[in-house]
Amino acid sequence: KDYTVRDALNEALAEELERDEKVFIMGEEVAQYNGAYKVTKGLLDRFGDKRVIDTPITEHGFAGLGVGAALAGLNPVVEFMTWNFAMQAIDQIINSGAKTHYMSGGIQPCSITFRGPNGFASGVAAQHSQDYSAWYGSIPGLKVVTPWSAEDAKGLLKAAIRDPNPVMVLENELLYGQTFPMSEEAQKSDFVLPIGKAKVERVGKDLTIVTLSRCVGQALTAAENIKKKYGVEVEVINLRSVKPLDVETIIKSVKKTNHLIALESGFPSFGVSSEILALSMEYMFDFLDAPAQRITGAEVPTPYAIGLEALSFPDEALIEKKIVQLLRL
Amino acid sequence: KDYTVRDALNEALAEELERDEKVFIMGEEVAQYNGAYKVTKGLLDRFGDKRVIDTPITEHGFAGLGVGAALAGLNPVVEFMTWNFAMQAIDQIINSGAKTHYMSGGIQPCSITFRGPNGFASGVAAQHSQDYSAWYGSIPGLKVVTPWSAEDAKGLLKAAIRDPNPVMVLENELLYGQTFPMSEEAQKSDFVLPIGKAKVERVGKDLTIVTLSRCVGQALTAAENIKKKYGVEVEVINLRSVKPLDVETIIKSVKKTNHLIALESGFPSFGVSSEILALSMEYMFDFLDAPAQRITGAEVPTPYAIGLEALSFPDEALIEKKIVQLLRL
Amino acid sequence: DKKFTVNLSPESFESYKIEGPSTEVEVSKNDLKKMYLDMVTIRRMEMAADKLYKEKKIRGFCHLSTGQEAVAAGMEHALTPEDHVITAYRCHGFALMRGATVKSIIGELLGRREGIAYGKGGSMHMFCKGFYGGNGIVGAQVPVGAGIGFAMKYLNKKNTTFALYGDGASNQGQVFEAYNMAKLWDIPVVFACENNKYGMGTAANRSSALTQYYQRGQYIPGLKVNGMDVLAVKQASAWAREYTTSGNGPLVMEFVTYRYGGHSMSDPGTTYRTREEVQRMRSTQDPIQGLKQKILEWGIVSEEDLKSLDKQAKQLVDKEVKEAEEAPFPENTPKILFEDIYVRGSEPDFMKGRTLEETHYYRE
Amino acid sequence: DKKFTVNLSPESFESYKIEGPSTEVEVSKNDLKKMYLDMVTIRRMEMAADKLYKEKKIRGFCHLSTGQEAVAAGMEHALTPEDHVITAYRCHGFALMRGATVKSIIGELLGRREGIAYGKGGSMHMFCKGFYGGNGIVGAQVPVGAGIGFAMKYLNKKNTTFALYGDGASNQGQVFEAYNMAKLWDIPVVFACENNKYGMGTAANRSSALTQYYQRGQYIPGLKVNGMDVLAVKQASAWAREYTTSGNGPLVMEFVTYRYGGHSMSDPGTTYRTREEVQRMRSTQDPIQGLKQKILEWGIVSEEDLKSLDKQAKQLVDKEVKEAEEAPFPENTPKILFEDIYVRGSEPDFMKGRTLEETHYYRE
Ligand SMILES: Cc1ncc(C[n+]2csc(CCOP(=O)(O)OP(=O)(O)O)c2C)c(N)n1
Ligand SMILES: Cc1ncc(C[n+]2csc(CCOP(=O)(O)OP(=O)(O)O)c2C)c(N)n1
Ligand SMILES: [Mg+2]
Ligand SMILES: [Mg+2]
Repeated sequence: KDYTVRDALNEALAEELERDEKVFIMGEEVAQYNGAYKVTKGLLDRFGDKRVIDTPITEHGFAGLGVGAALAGLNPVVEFMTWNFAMQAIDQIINSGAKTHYMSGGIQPCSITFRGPNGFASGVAAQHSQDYSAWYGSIPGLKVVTPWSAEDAKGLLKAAIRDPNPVMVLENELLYGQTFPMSEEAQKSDFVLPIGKAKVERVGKDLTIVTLSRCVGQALTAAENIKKKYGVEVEVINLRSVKPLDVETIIKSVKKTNHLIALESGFPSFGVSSEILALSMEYMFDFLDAPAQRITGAEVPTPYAIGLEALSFPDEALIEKKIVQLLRL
Repeated sequence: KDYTVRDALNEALAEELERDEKVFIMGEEVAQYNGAYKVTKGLLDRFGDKRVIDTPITEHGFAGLGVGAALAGLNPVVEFMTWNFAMQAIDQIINSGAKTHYMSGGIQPCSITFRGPNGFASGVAAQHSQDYSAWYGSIPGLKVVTPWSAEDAKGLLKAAIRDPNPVMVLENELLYGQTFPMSEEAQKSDFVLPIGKAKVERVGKDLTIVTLSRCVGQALTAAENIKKKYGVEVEVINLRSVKPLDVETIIKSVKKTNHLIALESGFPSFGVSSEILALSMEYMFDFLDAPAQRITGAEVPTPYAIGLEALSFPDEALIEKKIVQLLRL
Repeated sequence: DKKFTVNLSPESFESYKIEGPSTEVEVSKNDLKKMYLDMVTIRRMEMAADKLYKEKKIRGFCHLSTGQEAVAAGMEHALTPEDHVITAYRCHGFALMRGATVKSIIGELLGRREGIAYGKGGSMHMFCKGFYGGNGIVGAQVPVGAGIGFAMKYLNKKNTTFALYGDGASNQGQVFEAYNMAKLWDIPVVFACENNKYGMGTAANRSSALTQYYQRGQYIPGLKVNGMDVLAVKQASAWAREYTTSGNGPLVMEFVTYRYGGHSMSDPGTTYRTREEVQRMRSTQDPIQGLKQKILEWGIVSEEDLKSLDKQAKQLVDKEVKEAEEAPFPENTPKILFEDIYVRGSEPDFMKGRTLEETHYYRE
Repeated sequence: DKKFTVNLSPESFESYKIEGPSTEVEVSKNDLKKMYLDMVTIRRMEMAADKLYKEKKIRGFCHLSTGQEAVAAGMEHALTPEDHVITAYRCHGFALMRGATVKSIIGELLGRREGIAYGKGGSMHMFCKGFYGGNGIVGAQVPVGAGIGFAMKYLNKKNTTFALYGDGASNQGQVFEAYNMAKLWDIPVVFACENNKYGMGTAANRSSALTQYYQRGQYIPGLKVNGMDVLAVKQASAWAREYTTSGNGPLVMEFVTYRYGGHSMSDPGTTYRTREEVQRMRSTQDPIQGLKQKILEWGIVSEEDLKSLDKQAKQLVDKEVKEAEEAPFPENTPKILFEDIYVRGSEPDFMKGRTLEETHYYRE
């Protein structure tokens, strides 16, 4: 059966609301409006306004309120309309959410999920396009997942909600409407994915692309095209989780392919790809046939004009070009 | 003549307040209290309460107010008591400060300086010890400087204030009281350092340490010790600026030494060292004799207890150990 | 062009901790005609944007102010070019009033090089003299606006700043932080809430524990204004300008208005309110119809004259939209892409591209 | 232990949009003795911390509550163990009242393994049943406290939450965001401002445009309380508990109090206020002396009895401080360092150390 990512997220939320009374969802427009991007569609009708709560536009406050509810034993799912707006709330997420368990010496857990669309969207310009994967990924105490497919979305969101720690679910708006096959197993209500394990989406022997979120699909397309054009097999690793980061799976792959590209759409400096390349330096220096490369968003506040926007983010052609260059095809 | 970093910063502020009517300083306790860490000592008395302004404890609001004043043509210097508290203000810094010039198509500049102590301090635990170098360093539209010595402090802060863009000055509390020689030239009121140029603090031929802020001093000590023990010459590069990052100086050094350690006290993942190692992969793969290594803070919310805290941040012994290991001494 | 006095409805204002403006407004024939023309032009322009969006020529978000024209238009009639305005993303009308051309605004929506922000900002980000955007983060423009006001005081300039925000935005913490500093430091700023009854799909009373937005400064005087009456807006804004530039510190204003369309173009705007409600507002409160009626009632000009203003607005908008549509896109080059991240001449040596090869050097 | 009624000074309370509590308080001899003992113990403990800090045994920040003891003590006498308290970094007294031992608190300040947070939190971060810290970011605990209250309502528990914050913190935007949500959703939470007249070196009137902190909820009823009178605090807190747990939604309270010492140990506390002011507060308003006088005046127990309570407190504190000083530091091992970043059993495979070699694997 095929699911959109939106439906997968919706099903995950519904199942977890069903499973545990302590789970509730709050955020701007999540209830009566059915979600700015309709991820929470139908949940108010089904679970009522005690469990599905519209908030005022006060990210800082409701993130803090969510943390408080979690400290008191509830299991909140806090939606940010986009992660851009969570910059207003980041102090609560990190200083109250991520650090409290440690600062309390382990006596005060904080089981909370923050979720919403992250990074590149379309035509929404500089203030609405930022990618926060690396920022949150740097913080001990947090877990950070980045679903690509419908299965990812369902399995990781459910895992996030059940995890007893603060978990960030970084979704992508452009994926919401994309359709993916959903296995029998994944359609069940007990389906969860382990947080911290990457998935090899495409097996290959010539080059490894490590990527996440929407870029996974771009990498797969590029890999197919390259195969057609050059007969070369690219292995594509979907990180699924930025924290913890599954370095083992990457090492295993690069040992085989001896070539590595890190692909993401965030800013290039101090980003996800920086870390992947740093790991490749530390762990893979001896079995890389050529320097690992990165493909990222350009270092520019996202412009509005369509052509400039296109120059700001990776696309299939650019990925292919990089593969060709790296493998000297 | 010797200066503490505190005095150097104070002199820089005084000189810039003197030079340009449009410069003013605002922040918590900067005026009557003379600064939580006394960096602004005497400025209220000398320049009056129009130019040196105590704010309420509302980082989000006064960062925004500072940005507005900058948009209207003033040249604010906004002190955060520590950068930890700037998480409350980070949306204004980035979405209003860093992005406006670009979003306006270049017609609306924002000349503002944000400054304060960043990163590791002593015994202040998880909420007061975070290092934000990599976060701000990732944002196009910002410049980010990280002074170590008194000359750095004076020259970079003055450069920041004069720069027509938003500049973050990431100081370090433990350096405030440290004394450094100050050249004749640096004592003058026209002394500025270029933003984006690293400084080779110690010349060496066997290994390059790229580092910043307080770790520069640790690296220099370790280098001297290693020299004494093994006769090996370590080159120490003080980044001075995280954005722009002076990759050229690093390349030049590593071409000579063929060994690289990136040293910082921030969190290890997606950090400054990740980027340095990524750059080494991209630019220095062929002339590294061994994989570049990183030394960072440990991936842990800073604990309070002294012994655990010590395990959380780099020290001279650890740096020496790494050098020995990397050079197989 | 003689000035004369007209009387506003006594319900035009409600004040808090202060005596509000008089309901006697001084206007001239030309004033009234200009107000009418301004509102009609804004509406025409927004309708053009609506059409272009539906033709998929405008991307992303597009927040129209149809129904709210009296606020932008009336305010401008009270301000000088040296005063300042800052607003959220629902900014097209304000940009126009502040002096931007229809072409530059529509050009921006179309992502053209001749757009007001050279195609880089889009619908939510427009800047021109005395106008500081177009800001996309709800509430953020409020302390920024207080900062502009702060600068005026610092520079000893007798200019005010209107910082606009919505009923939804009014709950943002930073709004209260700005109130507090503005009051402590007597900043000449008008905190102006456009209460259009909804923030996206959330009715005011579901987002705000107190929906008397003009009172929410608590220790700051406030004034509620019928935001569907351009004359009331003008009168109140002139009064607010005078009040804030006379060393009295800040003022909180509430313009009660209504958004006819959805929140952004993707919102039909009918799931959280009834069609009847929208219809009722349109037929009983419309700011353009309202002014028209008065002009005719007072016998200022004839219906014909107004029709010719309608036509003038239509022609202007049509022409400029056409020009905007014909204007070129920015060149898709790294040079243009990386231009203006920093002030020219102060750029780093290079910015990173998507790949190492795409690294952009500013100086060859 | 018979209950009897005593009368508070009529100036004990000032209320806003509500009728406040009665000035007639029911207490018993044991109540009064316990209140006295509680306050004396808090003060003794803070004095011990002061001494240890000066001996350089306590590191970093150390914010003492000397002078403010009546707030923590009086409040606890109105709460049940199932109620909740959250506060900022000036938290030692509250932690003690909520059930922590002197040893565990001082042990934490000394960074010992037997500290209340196992040496990981330090002076600003302490947690125990019904007590949520000790939070270091000014204002952050306020929405968090509202969230705890939210949970009580969600779980249909009749418990309140006191969210404490300072006069300086009261200006934080997130406080107003919390007010708004608490009112909209009728959350049983007491927003309790400890107005000790200064936030670091900034006098209340320089940080707050309105220094009537109990009114700053605007649309939320408020109550000002003499925070130097432990009986007034108790009475007001009991009333606030009742009010908020009866479905009335939130309440804003202001405890007017005074901090004798500097902001943190490094602040002498005399540059922004006169020594005379501190002296005057100490000699005329001291909460411990105040209660003592009343107890003697009312003839509840003798001066001797109180002296023996003093001694009891001193002995307890001395003994527990000594134990704390003798308690071991945490082992300086990676195991202890990396323990409790995540809930046990849910950790990642490893966390990074300072170097690759120091990578810590949770499961071998
Ligand atoms: C901080 C933040 N949160 C959420 C959003 C998404 N958002 C954009 S507009 C809007 C509604 C704002 O309503 P209101 O302030 O009443 O202004 P109006 O749209 O009615 O003009 C929301 C929630 C945002 N842009 N910024
Ligand atoms: C967001 C933030 N900004 C600044 C600080 C530094 N700081 C710590 S306490 C304090 C003063 C707070 O005063 P108040 O709220 O009155 O509490 P009191 O210390 O008087 O108990 C400041 C500025 C901080 N911890 N967090
Ligand atoms: Mg609105
Ligand atoms: Mg205080």
